[in-house]
Amino acid sequence: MDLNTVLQILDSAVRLMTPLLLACLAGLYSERAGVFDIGLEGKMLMAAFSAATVAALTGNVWLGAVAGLLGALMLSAVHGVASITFRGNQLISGVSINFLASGLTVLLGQKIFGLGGRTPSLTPGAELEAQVTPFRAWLSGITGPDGAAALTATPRFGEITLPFADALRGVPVIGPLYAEVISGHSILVYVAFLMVPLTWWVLYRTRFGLRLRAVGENPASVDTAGVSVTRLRFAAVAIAGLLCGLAGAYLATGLSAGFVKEMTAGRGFIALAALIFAKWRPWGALGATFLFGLLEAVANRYPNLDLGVITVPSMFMNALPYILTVIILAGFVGRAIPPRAGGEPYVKER
Amino acid sequence: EPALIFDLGGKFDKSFNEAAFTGAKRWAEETGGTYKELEMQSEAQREQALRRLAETGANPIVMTGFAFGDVLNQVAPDYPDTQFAIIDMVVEQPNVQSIVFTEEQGSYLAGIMAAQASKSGTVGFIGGMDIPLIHKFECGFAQGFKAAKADGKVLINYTGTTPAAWNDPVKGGELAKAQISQGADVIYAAAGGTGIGILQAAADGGILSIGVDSNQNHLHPGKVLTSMVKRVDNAVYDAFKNGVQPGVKVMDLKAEGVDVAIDDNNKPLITPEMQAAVDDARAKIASGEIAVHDYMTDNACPVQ
Amino acid sequence: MTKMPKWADVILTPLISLVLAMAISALVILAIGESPMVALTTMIDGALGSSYGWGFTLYYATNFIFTGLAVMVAYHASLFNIGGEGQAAMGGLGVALVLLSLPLPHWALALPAAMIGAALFGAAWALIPAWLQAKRGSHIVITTIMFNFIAAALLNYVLVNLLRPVGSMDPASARFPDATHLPKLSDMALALGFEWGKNTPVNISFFVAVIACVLVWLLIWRSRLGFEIRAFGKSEPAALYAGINPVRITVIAMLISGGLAGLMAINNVMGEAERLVLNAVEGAGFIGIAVALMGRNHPLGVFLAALLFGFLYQGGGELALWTSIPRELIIVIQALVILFTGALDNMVRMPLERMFMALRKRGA
Amino acid sequence: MAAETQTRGRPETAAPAAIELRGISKAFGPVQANRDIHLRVERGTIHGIIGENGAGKSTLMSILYGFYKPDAGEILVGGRPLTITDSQTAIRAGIGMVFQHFKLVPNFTVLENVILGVEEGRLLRPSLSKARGVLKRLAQDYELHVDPDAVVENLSVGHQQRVEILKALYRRADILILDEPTGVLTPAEADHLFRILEGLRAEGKTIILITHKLREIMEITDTVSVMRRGEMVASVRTADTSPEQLAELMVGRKVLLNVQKAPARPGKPVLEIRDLRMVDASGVERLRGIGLDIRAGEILGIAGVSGNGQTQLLEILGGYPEKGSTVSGEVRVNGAPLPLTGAGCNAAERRRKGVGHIPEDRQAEGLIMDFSAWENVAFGYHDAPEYGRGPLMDRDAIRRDAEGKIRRFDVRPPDCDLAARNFSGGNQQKIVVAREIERNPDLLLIGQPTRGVDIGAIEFIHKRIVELRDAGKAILLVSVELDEIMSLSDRIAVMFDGRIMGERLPGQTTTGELGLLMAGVDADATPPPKIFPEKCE
Ligand SMILES: Nc1ncnc2c1ncn2[C@@H]1O[C@H](COP(=O)(O)OP(=O)(O)OP(=O)(O)O)[C@@H](O)[C@H]1O
Ligand SMILES: Nc1ncnc2c1ncn2[C@@H]1O[C@H](COP(=O)(O)OP(=O)(O)OP(=O)(O)O)[C@@H](O)[C@H]1O
Ligand SMILES: [Mg+2]
Ligand SMILES: [Mg+2]
Repeated sequence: MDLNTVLQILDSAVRLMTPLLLACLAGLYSERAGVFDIGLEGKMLMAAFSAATVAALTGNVWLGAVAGLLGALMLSAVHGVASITFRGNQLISGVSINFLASGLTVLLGQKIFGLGGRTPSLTPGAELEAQVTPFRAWLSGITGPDGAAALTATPRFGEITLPFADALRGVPVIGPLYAEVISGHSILVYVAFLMVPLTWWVLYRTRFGLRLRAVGENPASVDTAGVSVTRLRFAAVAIAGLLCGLAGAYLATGLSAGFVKEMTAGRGFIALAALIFAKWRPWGALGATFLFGLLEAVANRYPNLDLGVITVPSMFMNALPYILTVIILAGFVGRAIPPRAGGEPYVKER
Repeated sequence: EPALIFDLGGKFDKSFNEAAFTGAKRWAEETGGTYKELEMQSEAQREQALRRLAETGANPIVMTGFAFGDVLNQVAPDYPDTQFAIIDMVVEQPNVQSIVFTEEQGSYLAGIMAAQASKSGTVGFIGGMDIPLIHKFECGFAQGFKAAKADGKVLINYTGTTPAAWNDPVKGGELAKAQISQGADVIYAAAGGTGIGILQAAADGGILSIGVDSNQNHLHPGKVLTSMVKRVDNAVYDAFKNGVQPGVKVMDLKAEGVDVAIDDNNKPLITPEMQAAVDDARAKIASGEIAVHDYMTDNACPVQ
Repeated sequence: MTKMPKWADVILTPLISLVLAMAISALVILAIGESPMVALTTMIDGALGSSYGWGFTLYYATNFIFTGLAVMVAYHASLFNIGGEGQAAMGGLGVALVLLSLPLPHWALALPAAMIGAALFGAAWALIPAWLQAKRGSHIVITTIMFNFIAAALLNYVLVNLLRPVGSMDPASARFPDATHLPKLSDMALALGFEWGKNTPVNISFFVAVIACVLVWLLIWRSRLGFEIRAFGKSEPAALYAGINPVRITVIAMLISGGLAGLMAINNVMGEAERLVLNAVEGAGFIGIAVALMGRNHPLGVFLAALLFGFLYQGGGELALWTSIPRELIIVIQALVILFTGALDNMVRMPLERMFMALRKRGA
Repeated sequence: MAAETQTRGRPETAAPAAIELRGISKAFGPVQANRDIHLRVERGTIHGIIGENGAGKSTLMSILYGFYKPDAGEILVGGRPLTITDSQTAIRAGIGMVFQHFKLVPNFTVLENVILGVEEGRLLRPSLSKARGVLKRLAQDYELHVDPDAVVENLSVGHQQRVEILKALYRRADILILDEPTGVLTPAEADHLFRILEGLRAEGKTIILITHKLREIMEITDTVSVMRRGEMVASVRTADTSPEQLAELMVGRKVLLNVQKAPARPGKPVLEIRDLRMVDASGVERLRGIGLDIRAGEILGIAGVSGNGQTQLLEILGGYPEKGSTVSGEVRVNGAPLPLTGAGCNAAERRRKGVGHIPEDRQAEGLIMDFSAWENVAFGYHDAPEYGRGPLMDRDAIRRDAEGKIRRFDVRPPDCDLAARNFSGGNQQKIVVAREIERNPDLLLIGQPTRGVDIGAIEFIHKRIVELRDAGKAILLVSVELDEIMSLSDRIAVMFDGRIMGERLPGQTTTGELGLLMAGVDADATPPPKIFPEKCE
């Protein structure tokens, strides 16, 4: 395996891990505050759908991203009301959110675009043009036709080439690593990676983080300190929504160009697994999701491993990331202790 | 009144269910007739749907997908007066027409075109699930490609093992990128909704892609080399219009059941040599001079 | 010393929640420009309006009973088994192997043999996650999720390469021998002299499921093992104090859970398809989670919740089959039902409790 | 702060009360926890509140602290009416509370726990450094030493309580409420706490102290109130009352405050322990060669500060040594050796061999809180043949049995179907005691039998333990209550740092001598070292 292959695999791993990382951090905020969240999948899906829909209707990916955030936030609100305000079962609420997103996205998508739940492809073309035209017409009333055209011309996140990427390419190892793996991703990838130190900082260096962690361990301690448990938990659940929103927006408007039904394809559950793997810690989340991304990238790269005697069937290679996860889990990780108050609604009076 | 039953993928699957839908729609538009249509919701409904349609007097009843084969075999004898047509599967009953396509032949042509278009000598194939039907595509494609470029290389990936494999454009895109990084400059996508991601990644990566089932050339004009079209629409249209003749109906190249799509969107990509090579192969296949091996006959492919 | 009478808690609360869920569903239907009334009548008619509808409703319910019970048993040991999907799939493999390899002359012999195969394969698929959880502390939620994927891959391989009859396009096993076909309820009805549920897939497995409910109830609430499972689920330190071996209970509970999930295969694989197809489980493993949680982890609750979901499945199927409403509507309705009856139940219960307290005060 | 309150001096009689409650009522669903409570606490005094389990003491104090909202009534702080909607209001009004069940975040450091909710700004760093300084000063002023960087879950209960007190002082509490603070403390720790409380009183702070221990009430409070079934039945000056009178007010009948027991008549040895050693999962040696004998018909009391290996000893004898630990040595019961590792080493096996066990922590180990009383009566003995045949349990048999036990042990309410969590602490303990004693074990292991239990129940439990001894059974009693050890035991062994420091006879020793042994000092050794280790783990 030469350096180039390694770099390509790493590059692919970075892309594959980004939605996992964002969703994993989303789960981290929520669960650190004591609210279990198996609805990551649904929130991501909803975000992917709303991001792609608005991007398709406006031709503006930023508006799409905002819509993605709102979409996920809406489901977060449902989760919050059910599991915080009404002290419902957090698992049930999560399950229902997954179903809700899975159904609503197709239902609404079919209603809006009539493409069987798909949104139009977000690449310039007739399909997209037809959708954007009314918005552009409306917009040109405000900004003039040129402004409108400019504002509706980027329906999708492009790749960003970081400074000096080409200049450094010549430097051995570091150069290609920088140019191939680090540079050339959508802005949301960088946002996701920045979220890791940011989350660490918020969690361990700020008042909000201290209270957040406390409310996930012993909400009564926060309550008796005169801080509202409800408000903290809602804040955490909202942050989880925003991060899922980013994850979904990345899936639909960064990695691919449009929404397809069920396009999250179980990534929310993998993110949940990564979260446990990471033992609910931000840097751990980075490591765990990178591992998942890497395993998938490797399996993608070597779909039919020819071992001479036998050729490993593609099904096995497809399942390899999952098999390795189990093995790693069995061998190295050991018991992961969740936040103590997790999963339990905070009840003062019965 | 004819009826059409879609398989679990649903009529908007960007694939052959959708093609069937197109055919039915065309029939309805042309004749002004009406037809019944059903989308499967679960495995258990197959029999239910067939019987219900038969009992309401629909005739003929056309269904898409091999998964109906088993059930149809049970149900058809109970409704001797009803004509059935099944696509992609052979069911031997006196009132059933089995419509099969020679995907390997269409894919062969796609392989020829890929070989012509490829500069690197490496092309890719990405299938949805690793099931026999998809191997049929894969094997035909490889044969065509190898026929034109004996020393070329075909990279092969399958997206997954769960139904999600047909609806994962992200994974499809990533697989395409992996193939691109290994040098592939034409990628053939036979993966349903996942294909959207593959075509997208190919367009983004500046290489060519080949669509499948329906004509997908328009998705990225100038960037989709061609589409291996499987004229399920024609089959449905035919069945609706002319009725059903029991027996096996092979929709091969000769019968225009499969072909590579060439239209305004990909015209500029088609060089005269390419066109000539395709025409030549098409003629030879039609005449039987070239026999494209069908994976299904022995579960093996002569070329790798 | 409760705040409201038990009947109110058990009947009134879920009923009102259900009505709320339906009301929101109606709004959704209106929003996509269809008529809620038509939708509702289509669903009720299609699922409950005829013996035919009932036949399907009960068929789906049978699947959900098995997977619901599976989730429930593990839940009592405080193990969250998300692996029902994979375990049920493997159960299907067990059924197929038994029926295709043993020359069983009659269904009465084939059923118990297939049940053993189904339960063994399902249980085996739960064993590894259970053992890893008990011994290595690997989180069972992750491992069971992973095992779902692995099961899908394995089944994909086995069906395409091993069990598929040569020349068949369909990645499915051969048909099981005719002698092993399970009696359908419609056949039984005919034998008793009346016509019921003709051409519906509901079969004798339904009664197996009902018996399973009773047995699980006995297990959990009446047996010493169940006592240990529940005690362990409530408190591990206390279980140790009482001499209950955590490893043993974890493994046993998961084996039972996996076995129950696997047993689902006698309904969908043996009873309905009569051969093994890819993705035969069709998400019933996940629905089982909702069924168990909504059924409050009690077999009777599981039974009722499974019926409700069977109704939604069949009614929704009919809706999608015969109207222009997309089938995803039914997923939304399911989601709302789960949400309101399962997670938002306190929204209904709290005001009800206040009402009953006030009534009592006035009465006193 | 200290200087300022110093100048204020003792309160005038005319000065407004620090706290005045008028007509406070509170119901939890159908339970009337507090009914029309009136209470007046003068500034600069220590006011005691006593009452049986479930009398409503904690509820009343939690209302004062803004944790619960009262249904009716009025609260005056310093003479001014105040609506306390949440704990923030209470804290701002100068009220601090140390809850019965600590409200600490177990995996936070002491500093983090102290600043939680009163951080200086959005960032933690300034708050932490400020708190570090303040904590140092408070530690000096009040002898409240704890390592500010220690993680709370690694601290002993005594130290955790200091953290709670520090939290209140850090928030400049003028009125300090302590809910059963001594329930988990050793006598020496309790003495230390009382010295601190006296110091605070001298500064003019007001203290409300809830306790079940009349000795403490008599020792330190200025005034005392008695609650019964949600009502305030009396408020008197401590000087004008007596323990007997208070006990009677509390329980509503006369209570014997001392254990009546005949001299022991020891028989053959039942439990023999030789050189028992145990190294825990993290490699720390917890037991360093324990040797003990208990004979039939005697009670051996083990005194010691908690955390010196008593828990490990009980767990090993009970058949469930900590996971990952290694145990060596020899233990015999009735002459037969007990397996200390492997398959034979489990709690069910021990029970079959006639070893009963009342665990230290009834809520975490002794009971399944969500199980009904009758199920808890079978808990641990659910395999017993009389509880059913084959794999099934005979509910009726168990219920009959449970009803008998509940009746004989006066568990209140006598409701078999009530979940364990809905009984008060004392009654929960009675269920455990009934279950274990009525099995008539040859050897009964008892850990902290009366922790947090009211005097009525204590009297009852003690009587039963003595009866069992008189029936010729061997009893190992572990308790941090020296009073309890002294009055129940026939022999006393003192444990320190995984060793038996020495054995004494109750009649021939003093609490002082035992206290020294508990601190690891042999009686003859020279100057007594600091009684409180800075860190217990
Ligand atoms: N959070 C709560 N929810 C419901 N009921 C409660 C709650 N807390 C207390 N109760 C009820 O209120 C009554 C008074 O309880 P409280 O804890 O105030 O008693 P206490 O005097 O502190 O008892 P103890 O001496 O055991 O600490 C109890 O009988 C209990 O049933
Ligand atoms: N959150 C709560 N919900 C319901 N009941 C409660 C709650 N907290 C306390 N109780 C009830 O209050 C009563 C007294 O409980 P409490 O916790 O004060 O026991 P306790 O005697 O203090 O035991 P211990 O001191 O050992 O903790 C019990 O009846 C208990 O059921
Ligand atoms: Mg209390
Ligand atoms: Mg108490």
